[in-house]
Amino acid sequence: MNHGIGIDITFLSLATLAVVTGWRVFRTDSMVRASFFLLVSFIAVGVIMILLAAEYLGVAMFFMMAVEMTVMALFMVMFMMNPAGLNPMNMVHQERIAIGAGIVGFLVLGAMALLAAFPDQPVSADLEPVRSLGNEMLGDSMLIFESAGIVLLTTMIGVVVLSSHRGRYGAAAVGSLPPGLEPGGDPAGKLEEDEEEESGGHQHHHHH
Amino acid sequence: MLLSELFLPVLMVMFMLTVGAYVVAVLDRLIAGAFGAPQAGRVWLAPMARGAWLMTQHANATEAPDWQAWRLAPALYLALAAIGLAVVPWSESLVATDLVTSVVLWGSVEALATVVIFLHGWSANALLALIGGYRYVALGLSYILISMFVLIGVALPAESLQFTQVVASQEALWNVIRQPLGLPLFLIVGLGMTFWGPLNLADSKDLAGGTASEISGPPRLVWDVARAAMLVAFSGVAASAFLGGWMGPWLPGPLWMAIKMLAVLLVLLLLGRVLPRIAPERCVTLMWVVLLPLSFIDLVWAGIGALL
Amino acid sequence: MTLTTLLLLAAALIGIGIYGALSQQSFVMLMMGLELILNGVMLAAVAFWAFSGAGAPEGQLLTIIVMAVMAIEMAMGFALVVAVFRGKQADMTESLTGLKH
Amino acid sequence: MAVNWLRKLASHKRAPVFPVLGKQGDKALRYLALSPEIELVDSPRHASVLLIAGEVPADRLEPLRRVHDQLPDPFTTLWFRNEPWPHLENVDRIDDLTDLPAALTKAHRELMTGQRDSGCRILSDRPPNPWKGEGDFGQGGEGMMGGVPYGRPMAMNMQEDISDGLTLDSLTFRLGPFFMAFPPGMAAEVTLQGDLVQSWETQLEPYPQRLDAVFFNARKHPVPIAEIELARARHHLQRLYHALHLAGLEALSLSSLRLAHGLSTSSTLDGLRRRLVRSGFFHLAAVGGGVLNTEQARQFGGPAARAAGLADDLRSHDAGYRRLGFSPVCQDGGGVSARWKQILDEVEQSLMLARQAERDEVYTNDVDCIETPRGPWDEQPPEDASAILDEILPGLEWGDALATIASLDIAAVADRGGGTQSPGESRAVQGGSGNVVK
Repeated sequence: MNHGIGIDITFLSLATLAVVTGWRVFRTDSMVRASFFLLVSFIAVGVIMILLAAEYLGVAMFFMMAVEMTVMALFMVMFMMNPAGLNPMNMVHQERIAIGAGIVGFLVLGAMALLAAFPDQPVSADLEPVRSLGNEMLGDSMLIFESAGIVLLTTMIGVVVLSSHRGRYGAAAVGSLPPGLEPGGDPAGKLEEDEEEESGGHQHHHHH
Repeated sequence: MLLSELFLPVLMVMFMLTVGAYVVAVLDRLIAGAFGAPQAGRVWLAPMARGAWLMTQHANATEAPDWQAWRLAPALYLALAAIGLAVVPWSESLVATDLVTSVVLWGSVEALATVVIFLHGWSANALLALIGGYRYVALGLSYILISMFVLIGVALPAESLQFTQVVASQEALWNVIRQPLGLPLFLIVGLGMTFWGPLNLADSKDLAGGTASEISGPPRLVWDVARAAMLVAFSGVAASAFLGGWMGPWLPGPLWMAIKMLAVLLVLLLLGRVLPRIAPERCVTLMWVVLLPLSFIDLVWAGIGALL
Repeated sequence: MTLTTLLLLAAALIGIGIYGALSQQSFVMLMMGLELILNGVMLAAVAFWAFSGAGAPEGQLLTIIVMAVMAIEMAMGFALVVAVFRGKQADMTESLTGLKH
Repeated sequence: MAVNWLRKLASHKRAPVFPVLGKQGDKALRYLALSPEIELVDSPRHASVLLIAGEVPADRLEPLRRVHDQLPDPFTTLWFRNEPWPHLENVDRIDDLTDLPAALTKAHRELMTGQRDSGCRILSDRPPNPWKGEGDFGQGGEGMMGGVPYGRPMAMNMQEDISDGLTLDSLTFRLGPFFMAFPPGMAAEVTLQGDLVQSWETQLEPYPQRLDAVFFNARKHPVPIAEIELARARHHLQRLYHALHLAGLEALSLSSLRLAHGLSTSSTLDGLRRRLVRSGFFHLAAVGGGVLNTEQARQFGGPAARAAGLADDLRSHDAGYRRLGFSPVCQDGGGVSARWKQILDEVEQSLMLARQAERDEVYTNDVDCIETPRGPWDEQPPEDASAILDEILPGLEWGDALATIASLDIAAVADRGGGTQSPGESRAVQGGSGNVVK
């Protein structure tokens, strides 16, 4: 594939942007900012896809990820006690193992990229990527595409069931108790008097 | 090559941005005056005086805002409006970026607008601004969905996701007649995504300006210009998707396009002055229970039309 | 912009994603790690499609499927977060020591 | 050079004014709303002139200082019927309402052209608690969760869920006493979950309002019914202005205000009512929230009670009104839209009564118990009812809660009268609107 120096410069800056913002996701105190860093990383990758002539996929990446990350940020604000990161935090576990695994993953995959010989068959210039994708999705691979749709529908139903306030046998949260702020401590948030109110409903055994 | 591929489109978009925002400001004042708002001074001067005032005013601070996001959000919204203006075709050849997937690109502008508006409200670290941001996210999703279905409807007869093709497909019959539900639904989306008039729930009066309640000076100027420019971009998209874009007898294409955009703008600004702000809860119900099913019907209608 | 540079970029994104998914205590941050891995995967798929696959449409289809997988992962993840949060007022992986309590 | 040119252009802008309402300051607000050269803004960040209208009680001075410091540079203040703080330099005091718009415009012009220096800050620009980390990772609290980091409570959900099961972190804050959607002087502590009001505690009661002098005269001697009914209608229309302004119906709110200013026995409400119904105000904006139950409605009295279906009106005991065939109008429902329908009906009824009474020259009869627009006044004037908000607002969305507040006339009635509308004021208004019938 022939392209000018302009494309190379654009690619390099986008690649740097994608990696740096991807890294910042786990290095910022604010969880809202983290989700928007992730969004920037996705957008950079989306623009690279457009440079690669996958015009539909790149643009689809923008709107898919914009919606996903908005939802994510909203969840951060709704559930996190410190979404803005005004109080610095360090909520990590097994960090050394994780760093090791990350580096090993990068090295193995990078070695594959450098050492393996891949066939050199670039996209021909007269291919219309959007049309070809459309023909594939609603032609030969229609079954796969439709199954993805069915799975998404199933997910929606499952998610509503999981997150619904009321379960089949009464309120979903009956009998559960928040964990302590320190191991073995008193429950955080909701207090014991919740337990008495839950006597109706279903016969569930409490193990506290 | 660099000149024709980069500089000219950028210049064109900048020109439309400035002129468009100015036209919106003047039109809105004229309409307000017609409805009995007290008028002082010359209408054509008022937007410029306001701009100058905001330029001389200092940008204020709140306690511990997210500075980057707070300052960037108005600029990003302006950038999104610019992207929107860039995909609007003024004639068969006069279009800033003739991307093959420009319809989807407009869809992603709408989705990213949600992000930017939320960011603007959230980053101020102020209460009323945050509520404004919350509200927009709660509603933005339904705007995106409705807009997506309506736009797929216009892409079907064109057999393309390109706005120039969409306009070309309306040679015989404009989409506003071919798909009668499309334009009204799309106009509501437009009011929603620029949070204008009855759907101004993000920057509303009851939040003392919502996401914009804590900004002053140049950032506020950028934010206001961006909202107006987004309205212009939207009217351009609506005119291309439903009113046959540059097509029309006698006059040259770009002129027809300008006339149609002005017509859409007028309708939007009139609606903004006539209707009260809709209560958020009622608005959510309206979007999901009434308008979204209507957009399904619109899509089915378009599909049947494409099959016949 | 060659296949190798693209794959290196994808490898870097996947590496960061693995680190995030393994190290974060918060569910939502953990999900962000997973998303970053999938981001790298999608980029690799498109890169192969553009440089090695001669534009075979299945390459693009794979990316679409990965996007669907991401959406499913997000939705299920958030449902779990909501369910756990309601019961325990927390979103830490450590608080899920048992299935019910 | 360029800067001069910019500043000159900026001075042509309508003066952006943030009004801080002291006692009886709302009159100035309504006057300025019809002044073409003044732009009233909702947030101090959007203003360059701070107008302190009326006397501000001592317990609201601290908030006033904070509002003063929130205006972005360059800014100035103007004091209306209130003595400026001594340390403020080069600020004016205005006592005559008709001079106010010109003075505000002048202040803005001078500020923009550099003839007047920007005001200086009063409070120190420091956070109330230092942002200094103590913990291992720089965090301000004791642990990762909980504690009071940097002296600021963490948003932790400690409240029962009242909506759809999606329990969110709740957000507690204080608003007022100069928030534009509250009655003047009111302040409240609110806890929100998302934009749903979880709890509401009124902390400062709104200032007592001074009704038109005719109501006080009516407590002393019989007064013409035409006069008292016009004053009543004017009061309601002025409240309608605030509600419509809040609902985003700018044009209609101004016509309501113009109607109020130029009200006479030949005025009609038909045009306003028709436009209001057509705009969809009752279907889109004023939804059914904020319902008063019978007990609350009885306690509240006045139009709010009649909107809830209680046909209590002291006017029906008055011989003068009985001669005119008066019977109270009622609504059922008791919510926001019922209250506004009631207000419209009462304004119409008042105008009709005023017409009849003027023709037949009817006077009121009872002097010891009269019906004010706020409610019945037999032994004591109507009292402050802001405590009722604590009961009815929880569970409403923020916008609905504010619409409910706007629809309730909660302020007490002051013992002393506020004087009738001065002729100068109404003349100035007639000149501006051009559609006054007299």
